[in-house]
Amino acid sequence: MIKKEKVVIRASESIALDTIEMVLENVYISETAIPGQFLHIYVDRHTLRRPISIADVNRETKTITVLFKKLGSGTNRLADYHPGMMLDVLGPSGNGFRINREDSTVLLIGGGIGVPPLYNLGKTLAEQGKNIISVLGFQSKEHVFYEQEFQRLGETIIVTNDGSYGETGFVTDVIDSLREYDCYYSCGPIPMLQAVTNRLQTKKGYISLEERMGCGVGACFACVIPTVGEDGYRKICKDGPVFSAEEVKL
Amino acid sequence: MIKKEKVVIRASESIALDTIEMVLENVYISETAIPGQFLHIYVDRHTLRRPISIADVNRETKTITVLFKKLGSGTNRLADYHPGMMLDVLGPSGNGFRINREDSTVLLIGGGIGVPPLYNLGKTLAEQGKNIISVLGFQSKEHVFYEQEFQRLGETIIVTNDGSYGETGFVTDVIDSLREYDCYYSCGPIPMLQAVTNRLQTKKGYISLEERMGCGVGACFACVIPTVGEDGYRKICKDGPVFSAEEVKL
Amino acid sequence: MSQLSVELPGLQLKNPIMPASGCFGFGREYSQFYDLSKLGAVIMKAATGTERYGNNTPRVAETSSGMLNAIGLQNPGVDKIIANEVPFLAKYDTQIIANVAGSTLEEYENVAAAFNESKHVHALELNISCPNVKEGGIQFGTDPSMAARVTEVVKRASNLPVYVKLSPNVSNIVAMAKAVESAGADGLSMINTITGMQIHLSSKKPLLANKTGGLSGPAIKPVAIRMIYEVSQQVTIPIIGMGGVTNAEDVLEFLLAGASAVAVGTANFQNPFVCVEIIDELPKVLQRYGFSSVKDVIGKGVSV
Amino acid sequence: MSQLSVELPGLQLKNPIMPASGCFGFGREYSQFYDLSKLGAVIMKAATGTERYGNNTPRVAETSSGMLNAIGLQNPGVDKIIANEVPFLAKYDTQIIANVAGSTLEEYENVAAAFNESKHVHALELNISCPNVKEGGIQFGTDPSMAARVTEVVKRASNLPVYVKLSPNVSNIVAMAKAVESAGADGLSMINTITGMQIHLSSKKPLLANKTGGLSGPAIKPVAIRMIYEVSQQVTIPIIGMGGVTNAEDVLEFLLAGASAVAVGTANFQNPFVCVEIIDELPKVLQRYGFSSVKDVIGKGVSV
Ligand SMILES: Cc1cc2nc3c(=O)[nH]c(=O)nc-3n(C[C@H](O)[C@H](O)[C@H](O)COP(=O)(O)OP(=O)(O)OC[C@H]3O[C@@H](n4cnc5c(N)ncnc54)[C@H](O)[C@@H]3O)c2cc1C
Ligand SMILES: Cc1cc2nc3c(=O)[nH]c(=O)nc-3n(C[C@H](O)[C@H](O)[C@H](O)COP(=O)(O)OP(=O)(O)OC[C@H]3O[C@@H](n4cnc5c(N)ncnc54)[C@H](O)[C@@H]3O)c2cc1C
Ligand SMILES: Cc1cc2nc3c(=O)[nH]c(=O)nc-3n(C[C@H](O)[C@H](O)[C@H](O)COP(=O)(O)O)c2cc1C
Ligand SMILES: Cc1cc2nc3c(=O)[nH]c(=O)nc-3n(C[C@H](O)[C@H](O)[C@H](O)COP(=O)(O)O)c2cc1C
Ligand code: FES
Ligand code: FES
Repeated sequence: MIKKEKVVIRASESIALDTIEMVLENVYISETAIPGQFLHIYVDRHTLRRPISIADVNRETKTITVLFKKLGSGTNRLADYHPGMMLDVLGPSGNGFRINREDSTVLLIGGGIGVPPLYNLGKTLAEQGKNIISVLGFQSKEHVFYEQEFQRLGETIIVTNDGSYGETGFVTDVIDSLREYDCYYSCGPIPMLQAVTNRLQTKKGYISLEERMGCGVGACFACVIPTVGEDGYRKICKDGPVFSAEEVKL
Repeated sequence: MIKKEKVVIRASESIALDTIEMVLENVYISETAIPGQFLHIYVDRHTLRRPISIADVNRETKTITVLFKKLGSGTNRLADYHPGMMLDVLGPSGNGFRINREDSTVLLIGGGIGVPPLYNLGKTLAEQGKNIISVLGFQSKEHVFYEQEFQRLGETIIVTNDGSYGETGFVTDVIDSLREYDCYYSCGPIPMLQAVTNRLQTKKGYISLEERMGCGVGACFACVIPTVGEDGYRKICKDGPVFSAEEVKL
Repeated sequence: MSQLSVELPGLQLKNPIMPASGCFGFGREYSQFYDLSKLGAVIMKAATGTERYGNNTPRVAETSSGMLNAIGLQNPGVDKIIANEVPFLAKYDTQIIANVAGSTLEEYENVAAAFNESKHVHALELNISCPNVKEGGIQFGTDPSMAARVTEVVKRASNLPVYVKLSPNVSNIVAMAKAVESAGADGLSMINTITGMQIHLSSKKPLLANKTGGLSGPAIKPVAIRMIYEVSQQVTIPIIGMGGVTNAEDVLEFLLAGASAVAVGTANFQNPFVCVEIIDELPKVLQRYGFSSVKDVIGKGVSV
Repeated sequence: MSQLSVELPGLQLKNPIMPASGCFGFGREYSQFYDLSKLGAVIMKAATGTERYGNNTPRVAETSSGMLNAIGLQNPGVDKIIANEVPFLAKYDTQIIANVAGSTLEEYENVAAAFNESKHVHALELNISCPNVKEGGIQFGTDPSMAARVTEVVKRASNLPVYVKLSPNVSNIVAMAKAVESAGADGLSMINTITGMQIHLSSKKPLLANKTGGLSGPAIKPVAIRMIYEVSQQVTIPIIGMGGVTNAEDVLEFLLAGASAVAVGTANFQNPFVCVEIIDELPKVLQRYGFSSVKDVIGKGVSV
């Protein structure tokens, strides 16, 4: 259940170009959050909250880690917050990734700031004894983060658009040459998700989507996405952000 | 000349009910400000700057002291600023008090948060060897500030509306019974200034006025006051805030 | 409680606070945060004759002290609302106001008539002002005679008191208000959003898929206060005020301007508890400014 | 420099930035802060036929991301402006735009004609939209045929290009723009302030002595962008855009929406250097979004 919680910032660090890792302490959220859920964060001087995925959870230290990119006014302001300060968040929000008991090898496909929720997922999957292959795409070398963290979970391929690190090109350029897997999970920019879901039409897969939000709780109809079937639409904030790949029209 | 300056907050302290004393360091303003001038202070999240009088200047430490009352959103926000932080101010603004060489005894009549500019004036007058009588009115005991500071300048009478400290009533209740003086200076709420200027019509006097401001530099015509004479009006931010008592229509 | 209570046509409000239409869905989501029985009323999301998907996304943008929205009246249609949503809200001890929208006179008529079938709805809010509907809804909101016509049609079709929600995008708000009052409106609801736009610098295009959207939030409060102040002196029907309310002092300002109750929209997004926090704060704020009750404040700011 | 330059009827702007009327007086005060020659142009405070004192104080109030003003066209009268103010501004290498106001057609005509006598004024901005004048100025701003008439009268009286400043307080801004274009306007200036009000809780009265005032600042930017976007597609005359500009990215947004130059009002009060800081920032911002010049941006956000 979503609650309005105060979280304490325990750490805030730049870990790649314009990319901040923030560790937040809160009992309720750290105990209840599942992979794929997000926090809807109040940033002072801003009318609307900012949705940011939960990248990691530590139930011992009661902390949640989020990673965000400084893109606009809200994330830049958030980057100014320092340890010791409080944040007002709604969370844990959204549905989270579906994990299928029968899958033994899973593929994680992340693009840019879509990578963070996959880390929390990967850790959980690894704890359940699944094999994990990760393909992570970034613009260039300076944008790469969490490479070692993912490597600890399993085979990890980094792709940069400009070839400044790892493979060159897009994540879709390498996913054909991978060994077998049962299911994929992907998060990243819409064009990437379109390319991935197109390429992997025969595979079972789950994607996590972004959309501009008003309420973040399902009340305002700001964040809808049309479904493939008859039933019209889903709300990304409430029914998502994770959908099965064949459920929604990208 | 008004400049846009950064000042460093050196101290910020509550000295009476809802009343903050703030010490600000800035070379230019501390070297050029004269009594009666004000600072036009930018407070973040607020469209308009706040005009606050200069209550004291220390040319050795290069500091300016301001005193302000937490009345609304801007002054409450300003009270949150702490030592070490910077403020963006325009100043020194306005004309300042006129000091007449021939006066040997002067009367200072302050009301509430109108008291601060009189302190800077009183110190300057005292340095010039003039005798100073101060009558300072406050709502009640908890609002009283700078009593000792004024006492160091000369005879000081405190009046509280509710009689919880000093004399009871209004400043006008005590000014008839004072010894002779050559000139008075007054700052406080409009009703007080009206009462004072009415009562002291035969005296030479100067009053410092407040009005809601836009630009604070004389460009927007927000802060005008009609004059008694033919020439129409004065701008409080530029031609004032100090006027001779018979110059303007209160 | 009676310190906060207000009676309006069809509505016994235990307090003057209600979430604004479109900012609270049908209450389900916010019922996880608090007991909806605390609210004076709930104004539901707009209902149209049949289900609507609305505009493409992006549908919202942030602005200085405000936001733009172009939802486009997405809703499941009046029948499903009556079947699925009203019964949920009816479980709470609060008043239910149905927001009625449409593209044609007939659609307005049908939606209004449909709500006669629901025992739980206490009043209709007639949305003639949604700026995001292309098919014609907009014209009702800016032309006094069209506004009067739709008001008449809905009044004829409905057994419930009708509050007409006025658009601020007009030259003469008083003329609009008088036109719908003459046409039989039981109350007014004002203001809806002001039409605005944001251009996305990187894509060089309007950010919202619908290009324009409705501006709401604290940015528009002065416009709402002005219009309510002007209108309340020229009509005798009560006004539900809205536009940028975020705290109990704002509520007082709306009441002084002549509103009899106050709806809170955008502020719910920033703080899902805002309505109940305002309700809790209101007695203290009344006292601070020397009022003994909400009724005591209404219209006190209007010159005599 | 030519990267920033723009040519408009009567105006050779070295850059598209100018202070908005009423927010910069006649330039004297801001000339202590920087060299006015840096500005593309200066729009002077409104001029009326004779000296005006304006409204009582308080004349300004602060709002969320904005402010209200009801100055009431205080100015020394057109003759003193020509005698004392224009010569001061003429010392600077910038363009001078005179803001023309009045209560009657005759007053507009006289003020416009008077500026023919000044060699230093490059264009007129016809203020038909000041919401704070009671005598009738307002009616010109909300009625297309009245707006056309005053435009014709001023065009006939003046040798200078005329930019008509539109009021946003209308149902149909495009109709207003087309009316003044047909009447001979050389350009448009938009938007003026949106009529608003603030009620002072302690005194229970409207805070401004004039009761209503004009809302300006970032709060109104989305309304300005929407109106400029709509109008720029329907007229062929250029637009000077304004309403809430505080930085170079805002300027880009106005240019994309279809403005050819941009005026900065309220932001001068917060930061007296804002105009020059924007001018300095503009080349970087153009580059960041892939533009080679200001001319290159104008209207690029308008759908094709
Ligand atoms: C479910 C979900 C999870 C997300 N997880 C992350 C994450 O872990 N790390 C991360 O860096 N980013 C994440 N995002 C994207 C993040 O929300 C935006 O980058 C952020 O809101 C931009 O805010 P801003 O103030 O910097 O940008 P601005 O452009 O100034 O924001 C203006 C408005 O647009 C909205 N907005 C802008 N871009 C996006 C976007 N891509 N998605 C949604 N709203 C947007 C903002 O929330 C705000 O309301 C996520 C988005 C969603 C929907
Ligand atoms: C020349 C001058 C000198 C002043 N010196 C002092 C001083 O030394 N100490 C002090 O405490 N106060 C002083 N004031 C008053 C002070 O400016 C206001 O109390 C303050 O601006 C209130 O801001 P706020 O945000 O708390 O109130 P709000 O009511 O939230 O302010 C809203 C708007 O109204 C304006 N405003 C409200 N009250 C006043 C007022 N009395 N005068 C001018 N503008 C007002 C604010 O500046 C702001 O623009 C002075 C005013 C002037 C004009
Ligand atoms: C996301 C959103 C959706 C809205 N949907 C509706 C609606 O369906 N019907 C309606 O009459 N008003 C709708 N409104 C307008 C609000 O009810 C309200 O009139 C307006 O937002 C001003 O109030 P606020 O500033 O408190 O948000 C909507 C507003 C927002 C922000
Ligand atoms: C204090 C003040 C005075 C103004 N006076 C005038 C005026 O005399 N003539 C005019 O055409 N516009 C006047 N305006 C309107 C501005 O020129 C401008 O159109 C409006 O403020 C929107 O721009 P902004 O948001 O950048 O301030 C005034 C605005 C303010 C804030
Ligand atoms: S953001 Fe309001 S429904 Fe999703
Ligand atoms: S505040 Fe602008 S002229 Fe005084």
